Amino acid sequence: MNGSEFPVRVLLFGHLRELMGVSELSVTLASGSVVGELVERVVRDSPLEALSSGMLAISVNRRYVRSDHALRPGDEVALIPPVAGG
Amino acid sequence: MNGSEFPVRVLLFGHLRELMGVSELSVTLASGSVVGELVERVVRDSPLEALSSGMLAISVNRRYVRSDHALRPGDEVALIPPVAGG
Amino acid sequence: MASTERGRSGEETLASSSVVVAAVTDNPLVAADLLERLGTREDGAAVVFEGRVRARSSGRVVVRLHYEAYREMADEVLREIAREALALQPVTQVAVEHRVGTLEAGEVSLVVAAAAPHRDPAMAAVRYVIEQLKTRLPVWKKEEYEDGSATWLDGLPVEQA
Amino acid sequence: MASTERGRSGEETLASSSVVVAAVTDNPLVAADLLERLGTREDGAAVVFEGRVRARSSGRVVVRLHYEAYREMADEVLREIAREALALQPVTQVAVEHRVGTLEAGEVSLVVAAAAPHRDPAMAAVRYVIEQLKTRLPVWKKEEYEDGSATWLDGLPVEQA
Repeated sequence: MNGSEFPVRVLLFGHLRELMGVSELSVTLASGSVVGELVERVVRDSPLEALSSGMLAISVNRRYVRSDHALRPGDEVALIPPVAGG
Repeated sequence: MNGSEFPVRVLLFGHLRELMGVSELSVTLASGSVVGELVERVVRDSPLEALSSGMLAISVNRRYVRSDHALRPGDEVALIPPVAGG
Repeated sequence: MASTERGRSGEETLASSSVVVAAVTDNPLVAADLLERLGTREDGAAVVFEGRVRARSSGRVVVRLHYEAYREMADEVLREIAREALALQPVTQVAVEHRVGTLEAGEVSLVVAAAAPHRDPAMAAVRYVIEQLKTRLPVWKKEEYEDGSATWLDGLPVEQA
Repeated sequence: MASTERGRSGEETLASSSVVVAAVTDNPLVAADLLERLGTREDGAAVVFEGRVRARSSGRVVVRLHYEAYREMADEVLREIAREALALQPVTQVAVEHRVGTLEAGEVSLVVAAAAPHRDPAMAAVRYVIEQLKTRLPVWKKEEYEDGSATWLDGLPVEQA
């Protein structure tokens, strides 16, 4: 599997969307990548770098997941900043 | 004061009204009578006699009172069986 | 019945809390109307409770209910309970109406509502009004069943003041 | 959106509990409509909660709010929370709708409702839905103030699954 790569969609909302200036990213990952690695890729050298990582939740295919969740081709990932519904 | 008498209205509701067959009584009391004495007068030898006295609350002029409350001419008394609003 | 502001569309805010309505009524209750009227521009929460006549009671099919009240006193007790709720909770408005007369299964017998800046006090105020009226509102109910029989429901003895 | 019985006028009763509606919407919320639809003939209690945009926040005058949602996920989270409420409480129906887009002060941002045979479970179910959505519904809000400035409100970090 090593060596093969795949793209995932990464959705951004609210404050994060405004900081990044886009509502969606496409990130190419190495096979076997987990959520934690993806987040690190997105955040590094970006306007999100100053955010505390404990504040960010991640969803994959519309379900919250942990940072060791393995990503697969076609996954819809979202960076979920603290929520404020109600 | 002893010897003077006065009438009070006594209102009956729900189950009590049906048991007594009337929705209102007029009872003549001796001056200085208290609520407990009135209730005893109304209940004695009536269809209400079988009721547990702990079940009856009494209002005078639309406020709940204790059995030692002194009655005065013109008072509107009500026998309040267990309530079932809602 | 205290005056109320049409806070949601109006420009003014209530200077203090108020009882919007607290009464026994012969008319069908419409909680939706109450909800529309309730609330000021400072209120982030409005809660409405509807009590309805259940079609089944202790396993028997209920056709209708007859609610009887000591009306003048019941109005006063409702106002008193509503004022207590306002005093006990940081809410801006409280409303309570209890229907009397004959109600079919499914009809609304009780509406209690509160508006407040925050939700917990609004819910607590509604709960308080319901719990209190069940202990001391002079209202009685008689259930009428499918087979034509009827019975006064056991209630709660009022604890003397 | 699950089907619902018009229980108050219909002849049938729900065989089981159901989620009447659980969704994010662009349309103005009308709690009154929900209340009318809610409940079966076995239900003695219906509770509705309305969350409204407050005209004041942290001492500043709020002109309007912008709610943004991860819509597809938010719909799923609302359905999940509503189903949890049905599983945790003896209630027959639960409904929840969250508005998104631009809301003026006083407008309704959230409606949560439940119907049940008895009042405590109905109130507990409503409370559960509100508390849960505040911890995990992917919705964000930006307040716009009188002076033209705007800010995204601090929310609650979602705890990972």
